[in-house]
Amino acid sequence: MKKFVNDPKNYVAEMLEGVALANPDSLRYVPAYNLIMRADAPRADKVSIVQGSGSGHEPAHVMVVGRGLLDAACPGDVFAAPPMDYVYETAKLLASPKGVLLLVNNYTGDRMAFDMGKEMAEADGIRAEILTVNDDVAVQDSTYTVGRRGVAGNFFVIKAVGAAAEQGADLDEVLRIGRKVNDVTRTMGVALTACTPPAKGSPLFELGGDEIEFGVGIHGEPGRERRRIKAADAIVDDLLEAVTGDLPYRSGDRVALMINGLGGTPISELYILYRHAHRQLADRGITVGRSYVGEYCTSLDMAGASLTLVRLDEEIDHLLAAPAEAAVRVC
Amino acid sequence: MKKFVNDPKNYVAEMLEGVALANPDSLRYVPAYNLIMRADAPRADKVSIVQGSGSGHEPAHVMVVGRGLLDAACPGDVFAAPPMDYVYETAKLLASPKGVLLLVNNYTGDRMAFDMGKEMAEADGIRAEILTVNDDVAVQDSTYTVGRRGVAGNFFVIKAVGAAAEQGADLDEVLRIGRKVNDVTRTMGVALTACTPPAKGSPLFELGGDEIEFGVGIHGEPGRERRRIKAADAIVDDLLEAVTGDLPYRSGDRVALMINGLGGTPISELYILYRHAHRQLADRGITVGRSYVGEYCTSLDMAGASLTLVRLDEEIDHLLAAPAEAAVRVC
Amino acid sequence: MSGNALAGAELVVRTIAETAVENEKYFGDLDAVVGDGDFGYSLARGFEKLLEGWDSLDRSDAGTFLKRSGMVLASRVGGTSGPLWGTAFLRAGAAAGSTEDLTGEQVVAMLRAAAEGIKARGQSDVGDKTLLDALVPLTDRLEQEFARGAGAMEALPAAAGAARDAAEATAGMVARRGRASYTGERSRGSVDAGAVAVAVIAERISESWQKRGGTA
Amino acid sequence: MSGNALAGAELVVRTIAETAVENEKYFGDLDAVVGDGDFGYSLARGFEKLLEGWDSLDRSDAGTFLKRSGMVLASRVGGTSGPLWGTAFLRAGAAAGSTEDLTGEQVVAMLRAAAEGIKARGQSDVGDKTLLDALVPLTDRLEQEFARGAGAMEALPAAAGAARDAAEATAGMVARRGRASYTGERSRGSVDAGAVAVAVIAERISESWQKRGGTA
Ligand SMILES: Nc1ncnc2c1ncn2[C@@H]1O[C@H](COP(=O)(O)OP(=O)(O)O)[C@@H](O)[C@H]1O
Ligand SMILES: Nc1ncnc2c1ncn2[C@@H]1O[C@H](COP(=O)(O)OP(=O)(O)O)[C@@H](O)[C@H]1O
Ligand SMILES: [Mg+2]
Ligand SMILES: [Mg+2]
Ligand SMILES: [Mg+2]
Ligand SMILES: [Mg+2]
Repeated sequence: MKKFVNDPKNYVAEMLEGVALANPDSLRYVPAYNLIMRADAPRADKVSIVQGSGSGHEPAHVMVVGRGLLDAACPGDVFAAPPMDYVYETAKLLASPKGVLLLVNNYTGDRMAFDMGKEMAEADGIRAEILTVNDDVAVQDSTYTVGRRGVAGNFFVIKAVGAAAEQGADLDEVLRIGRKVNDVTRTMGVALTACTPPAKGSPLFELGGDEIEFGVGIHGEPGRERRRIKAADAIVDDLLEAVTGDLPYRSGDRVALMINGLGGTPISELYILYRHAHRQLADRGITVGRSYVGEYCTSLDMAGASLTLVRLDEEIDHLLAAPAEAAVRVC
Repeated sequence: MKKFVNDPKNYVAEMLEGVALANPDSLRYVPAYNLIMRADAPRADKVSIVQGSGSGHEPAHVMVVGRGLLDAACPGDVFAAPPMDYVYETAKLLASPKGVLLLVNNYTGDRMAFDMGKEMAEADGIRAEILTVNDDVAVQDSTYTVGRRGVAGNFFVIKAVGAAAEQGADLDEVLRIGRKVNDVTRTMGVALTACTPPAKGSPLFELGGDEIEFGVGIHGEPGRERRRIKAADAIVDDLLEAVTGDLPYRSGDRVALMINGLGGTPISELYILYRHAHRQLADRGITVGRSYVGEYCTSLDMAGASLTLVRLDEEIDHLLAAPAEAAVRVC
Repeated sequence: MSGNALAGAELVVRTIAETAVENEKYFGDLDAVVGDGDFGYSLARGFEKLLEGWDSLDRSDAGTFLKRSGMVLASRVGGTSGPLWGTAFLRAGAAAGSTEDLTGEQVVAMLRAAAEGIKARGQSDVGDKTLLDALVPLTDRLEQEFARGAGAMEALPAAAGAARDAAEATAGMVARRGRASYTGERSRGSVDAGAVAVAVIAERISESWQKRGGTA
Repeated sequence: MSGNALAGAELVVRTIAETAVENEKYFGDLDAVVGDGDFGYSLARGFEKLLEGWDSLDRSDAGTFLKRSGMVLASRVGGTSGPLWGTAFLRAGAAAGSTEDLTGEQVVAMLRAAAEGIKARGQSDVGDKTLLDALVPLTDRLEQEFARGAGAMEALPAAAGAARDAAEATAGMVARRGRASYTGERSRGSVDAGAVAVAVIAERISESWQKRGGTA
């Protein structure tokens, strides 16, 4: 396995230690619960914003803890939801009189852990609400299945609720905003290579030299279908088709456009994708009001990218523009 | 080739268009010279800071143009120095009464292009100075060869001279600061995989499943020697050995520590490297005063990392801490 | 099935734990085909945790022992498997109650309770291509065997065989739960990792039971 | 070498340009062994640029034509090769001056000037494992051939052969200039891309000259 790794079992713990050592003033690390939290959290005058999810998606979510973003993140192992205990203990540590918002990407494991953790926290008298993010248009037929996944678009929910909480909004208001942003956010992803979970030590699947996986999530699982590789512009056309067809986004809309790298794709390529997406949207009368190019939610070392659109209105625009700070730059 | 690319010949131009489209207010793009410049440059009260170099190192340098950093970057093709004309035209466009500082990573092609470009600019009455960056300790025996390469450590030179220029320092002073920072900056890199230049379409070299290249530069060329892969901590030990042995850095020193990703390595792994480096330095009595973890200077999609140390004093610390803004976050 | 209920529960839980730890790579590889490959890792780490605290688990009776085991899995193990397997153990323990000896019917009732727990927690059912598609056929067969008067020594291998057949048959199904469900039609053609794990575990329990030399 | 100097210069430059464009991949692969693989791309794009403006190049005389070509390469082509090859063309053009007919000695003087330009610009010399290690032996042989009275038809293939042998011999050298120099001892064992390019070009020029049917 070609990775910088010691014992794969310590992958997450060692990464978190690194994050803590690099940010000694702003962050606090609680090893027992894989917990990275703001040094100044919880604050009595602010709803605490918490997110779990598996590891392997960095910077999501442990490196997005900071002013105007998350108050804490408690990741599980690579691609595995955190144990219920982590959620419960995190909720206790972050308990604010204004309440705790638990952000959950829509996966079975994460939902179970957060549902149970929330119940236990509530039994302790902590006020908590769950907000489920599900922006992935690759998952269809959602009545039969577990519904859409939460993928890179969760960044916009985090950013908006983080800003609202920082401005003093109460729990109901923060929840309203989070749902509103989730409702106008859509993502579609494509992988050029499989990723290698450190504990597995080999790629999750094999792709031929000219094959790509279209409609992938962020856990290295194969996508909706396998296709032949195409020119970058043609891939963008396919992603845009899937995304714009879904909400839909219309001529006259103003949007935030995110090109998210899945981990192994250099930023030069992301800007090549961005270029065509921006122009194609302009051709449809859709204005890109805010641009996000870089890594927001990854699948370890997977080469690939996802495209996210958020339909902006004045309220969302204002929240996305609010100041924010984290271990890595995300805005 | 598994890349998001259209015609490889347009790789650089399309990336630059993307950068310009994503930053319409702060940046200006001049296609004829591959030029990305600050929209408000040149300013009469400020030395202009300019850097060239090949493409394929993004975010270096076109995404590091902005307040407190570069005023302009004019990259060449992938891994190829920019033509002399680009340098000359860039110097003309950025000509400030306070002068132009041309930052050059120490490579033959870049030095030739900047030497000639500077001569031509001077013939037009433009005041310009060249500052050569050469932080790579992998290159030995420098009397016989072309000397040390400029690699990821160039970020610290950019940051320091950018801050000094922003604060109104004159050209001599900016040059003094740049040389001073370069003198206390050392870098060593290691590659886990080769990279694939888009025009070549296949990896530059083949590495076995358990092989790494130790002492690599940033152009995808093989390194000082091929070694067997080791645990992350052991690789950090080797990098630290090469870097600390060179300046040397001593007990009691305060340093900036950078773990730079080469393009294909996820940030989780970079933090695993950071953790051990930080601790090892502490064991030697060296305090990490400033931390930098992420991609600063890459080799396309190469998996790998470099470790940079900068010996801090009050002046350098202050300049590194100064505010800065660019298309991607670097501070 | 006769003999001391607690000893039986201990043997079964220990066998499950050891099987999970030993098959980490195999189960993970099965999950990698259309899932995310973490099943083996999650299960192995989870049961390792259980084994770490093995000696201090409350052994008041078989039911309590199973419930404590379930608590460790449900609360301290991540992924989808922690809560699902934990819930299964909790429910089985509750069904066992404080009985000292377990009848065949009680064992079947415990397995039914475990399956119902998984269904509730996972919002899933037979036919969704999950471990339920091995666990439920296994339970059905065990019930039949006991009903026709077979003892454990005979019933267990038969039930393990049913689980194995059912696990193999998941290859023909389309996943509607778990990470594999996102690949839709493409999940057809490969077996479900959880179902195979149930079959392997059933086989191991059956063997252990023979070795232990249960009184039929 | 006789005939019209400008026509000769045009043929030579055009042949170099075509050779560079046609061998983009080959030259790039050679540079990838211990260098950064961009040599073929840089050279091809550079000479494409030259060919784009081909018809509008100043053709007052051979010297001017070569100098203009060199200007395009030196100023508008990136990498190490743009300035080096541009300087070579500039110096060769300066050495040619406004002569109408070129003698063998003049051609040799032009090549010497080109090599000296590369040495000055690249701070390099024979023995550093660069294109100089093919260009200088080529020039030496050409000088010998002309000195013993050979005509171009005979001298050119001989010089091309010398360049080829010299280029192959670079495999035994350690690079001290160019990107390959960073690998130190490891650069031994593979030929220098620039030197091979000189050999290939020399062979092509020799062929073109035969085809054109120069008057010996
Ligand atoms: N909702 C569910 N209900 C029942 N079993 C499930 C469910 N989701 C997954 N499983 C079972 O768990 C196995 C995968 O477990 P694991 O890899 O830990 O979860 P995930 O799918 O979240 O990665 C599947 O093979 C399946 O048997
Ligand atoms: N300083 C130099 N002097 C003379 N020739 C050089 C020099 N540096 C490189 N070369 C020649 O140029 C070739 C490589 O060109 P190119 O790939 O464009 O440059 P780079 O080495 O900067 O990537 C080498 O094979 C060598 O023949
Ligand atoms: Mg999982
Ligand atoms: Mg080069
Ligand atoms: Mg799984
Ligand atoms: Mg080269």
